[in-house]
Amino acid sequence: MGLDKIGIAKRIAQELQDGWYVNLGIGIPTLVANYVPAGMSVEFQSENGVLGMGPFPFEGEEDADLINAGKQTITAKAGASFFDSATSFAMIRGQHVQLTVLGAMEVSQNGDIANWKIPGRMVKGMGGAMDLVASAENIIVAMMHSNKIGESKLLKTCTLPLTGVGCVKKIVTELAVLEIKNGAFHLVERAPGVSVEEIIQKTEGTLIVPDIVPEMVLA
Amino acid sequence: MGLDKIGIAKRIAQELQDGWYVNLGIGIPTLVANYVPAGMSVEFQSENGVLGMGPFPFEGEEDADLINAGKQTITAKAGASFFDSATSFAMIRGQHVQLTVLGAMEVSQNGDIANWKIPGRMVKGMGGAMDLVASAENIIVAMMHSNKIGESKLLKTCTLPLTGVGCVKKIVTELAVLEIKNGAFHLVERAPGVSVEEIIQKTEGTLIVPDIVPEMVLA
Amino acid sequence: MNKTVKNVAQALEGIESGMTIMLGGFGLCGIPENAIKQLVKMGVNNLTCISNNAGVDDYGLGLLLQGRQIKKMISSYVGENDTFERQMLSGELEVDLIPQGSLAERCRAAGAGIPAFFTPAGYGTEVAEGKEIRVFNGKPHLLETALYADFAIVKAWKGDAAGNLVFKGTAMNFNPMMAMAGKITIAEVEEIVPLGTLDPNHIHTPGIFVQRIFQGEVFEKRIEQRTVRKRN
Amino acid sequence: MNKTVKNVAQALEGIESGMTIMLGGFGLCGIPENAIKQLVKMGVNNLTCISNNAGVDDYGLGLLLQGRQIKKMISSYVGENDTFERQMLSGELEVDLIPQGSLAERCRAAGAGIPAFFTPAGYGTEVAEGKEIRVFNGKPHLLETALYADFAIVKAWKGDAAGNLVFKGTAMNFNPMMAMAGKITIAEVEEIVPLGTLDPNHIHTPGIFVQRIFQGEVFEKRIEQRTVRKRN
Repeated sequence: MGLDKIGIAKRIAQELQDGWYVNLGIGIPTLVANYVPAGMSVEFQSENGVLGMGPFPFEGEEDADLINAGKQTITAKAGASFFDSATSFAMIRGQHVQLTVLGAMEVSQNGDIANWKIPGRMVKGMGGAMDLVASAENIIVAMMHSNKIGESKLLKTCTLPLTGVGCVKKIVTELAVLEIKNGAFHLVERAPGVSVEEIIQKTEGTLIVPDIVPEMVLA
Repeated sequence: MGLDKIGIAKRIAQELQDGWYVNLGIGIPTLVANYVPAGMSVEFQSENGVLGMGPFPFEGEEDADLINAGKQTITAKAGASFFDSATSFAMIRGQHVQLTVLGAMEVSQNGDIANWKIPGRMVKGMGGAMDLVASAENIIVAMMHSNKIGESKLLKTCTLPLTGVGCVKKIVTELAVLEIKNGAFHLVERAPGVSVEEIIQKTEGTLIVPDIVPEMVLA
Repeated sequence: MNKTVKNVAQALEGIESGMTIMLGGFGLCGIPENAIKQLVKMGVNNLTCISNNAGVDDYGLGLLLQGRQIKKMISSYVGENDTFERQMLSGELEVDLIPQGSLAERCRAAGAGIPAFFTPAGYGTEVAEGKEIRVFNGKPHLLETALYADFAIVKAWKGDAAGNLVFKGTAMNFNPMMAMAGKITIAEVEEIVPLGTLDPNHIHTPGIFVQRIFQGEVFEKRIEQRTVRKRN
Repeated sequence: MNKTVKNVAQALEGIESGMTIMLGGFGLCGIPENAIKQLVKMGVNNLTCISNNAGVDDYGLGLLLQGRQIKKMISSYVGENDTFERQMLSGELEVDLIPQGSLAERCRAAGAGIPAFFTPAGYGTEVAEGKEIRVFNGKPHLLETALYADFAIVKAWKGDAAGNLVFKGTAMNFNPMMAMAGKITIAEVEEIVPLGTLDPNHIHTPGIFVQRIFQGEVFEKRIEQRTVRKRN
């Protein structure tokens, strides 16, 4: 039940605003680029040094020198630019990027996020995530509501090493859209066909539920 | 008596080493570029954003977009590069420039230099001089031994606001070449026809004079 | 994203008296001359201007000094301008003189989200007064802070509707860092070229740093020191 | 100034076991692959490598990990490499993980003579442990220090005898900052072009930052994630 990855990406795409520069993390966030509302001009920044990313190249036109932060071969649109990593993070740290969308392993009700390390088991590194979450004004987390063994990823307190503190403002999962404010998750929308009860049950952290929880409208 | 400006520049040019990047200040230092020893490869950096400065342009070929730090129209040699001011001072602060030659109003026997301000009378600003003197490993001051009213510019202590402390290693004036070490000026060479006595008389700071003071040899 | 505005008047909308404005250029090279003339026309005053130099008496920022539109200058070098020196020595103009490398880096820092950094420049001088000193690698350094501006006005050679800029020669100088530092950055360019014309490998200032771009009407590009050599 | 050396062996002369080496690249994009193979051949070990990633098991820095030539990695992201994760979890490899933006800026800082700067990245995380915290503009920041290296090895598209470098696409990434930070910087390029061929307006890394340059023999330029779309 609930949204698939594409559904989550589509819902996040509704948060875009005309003229924004946006950084999309690896995984579901990357899909957001495919659902920019018609007539809206949004540019995608990839922290490895490109602004104005286009779609994947046609078969046979891949260029090893042109990838995104997920190491996928990409293309550049007219008006694109390439730059070094220091300049790229100047854009991010200097808040020239209006929105960051990234995945998470855990999010806490005060906006902490953990997504880079499971002590003793998995360490991939934080990559650009710590810079992104420490700097961005708008951070949307795209993730599943629960982990692979069914535990809620929306927690009172994160258990894993943090990537950033008090920085996440909005979460879109397969079940719901939630905002974080005043130390609690606030249910904003539910996915088509998903009950408020299911969301309550799958959210470990404090969840504020308004009287009316509208269903998402996806194109 | 003593050297003219060109003589000072020629003597300083003898300090150049093959492969060095050199920043030349306004005035006499600029002239040093004309006397690079034959067969030696030296590149000139100008802090307004050019490496590989060439000679002045031919008449009619001046380009308002191509100047040196003295605001003079210049040319760029093959292998030149243009860059922004932050990168330019990264070169300077990061000690990628091997030699800085600049003018001074006063130098003290411990290597302090003053060259940017006369309180209440003249304030042109320090420009890049403070970055240069705080960063360079090798600093040569090119100046007249005395000021316009005949006072020594080689002092026990600078009287004017400082540009940098303890940074000057060598001075070339119209009368002499001097090194600064252990809190004193050390006479190294005298200009052709200039007596040691004259140098002693015109140097207010402590001057160490060796038994033999060779005369400069200028090509 | 089309950031092109039709003229200098539209480009400078929103600039008000009392604001802090960064202006690119080194000497008279790479200054936004059309925008400066417009500031004269607008008559805004009480400005704090951050610019490496202050122009000459009758050109560049000198025009704003003549009209007493500037309250405070933040610069590294202000020779070559008698109006400036007179106003400064008489006390009618506040001046904050900053080592040139620190000025460039402080602009970059603002644009890069770095609130402060250590530099050796100015240690032991009056520039260090009131600043934190710390020794790194055996050498004393000052803590310098980022310099922000309400508006940054930069001058480029070519630009496109996405705000991408390309500079020419030493007219680049402070322009790229100031473009990064402005809350709103206005680019004055000699030519706006169609999107896709500029090679993405050769863009000096990516469009993300620029909010408005316009093509200047007249570029005098005055030369301060015309030095030439004779042909043989 | 001719900085050209005739081959990779000559370029890497002087690199010894125990040294700290920076290597450009993001993932497998823009890595100095010829130089890495030469490091394998030289058999130097106990290296501290500063590189955003650690290659994959059988390519890039993964080759040095396989041969246990690396004592310590300083990186931001090391996924995509099983050898790496195994050596790290078993404790035989020291690892210092750094936020990517801090890594880039710390390299630049070293090259720019800035010993330390404040950044918000990592506040409240284990990255902040032991670091000075200071609030600027109401926001806590960490003091991060410059990262130096005995040798920096970078990969560019084109270069000339003066050491000027031009990068292509996103193969630029960390290369320019690392070029600034090395005590000795070695540039591996796909093509050395005659002096004067590169437009001085389009040079990404001015030659002053490069001590040696060589043309690589073979460029595999492996693609990590080949993503394509079908033609209609």
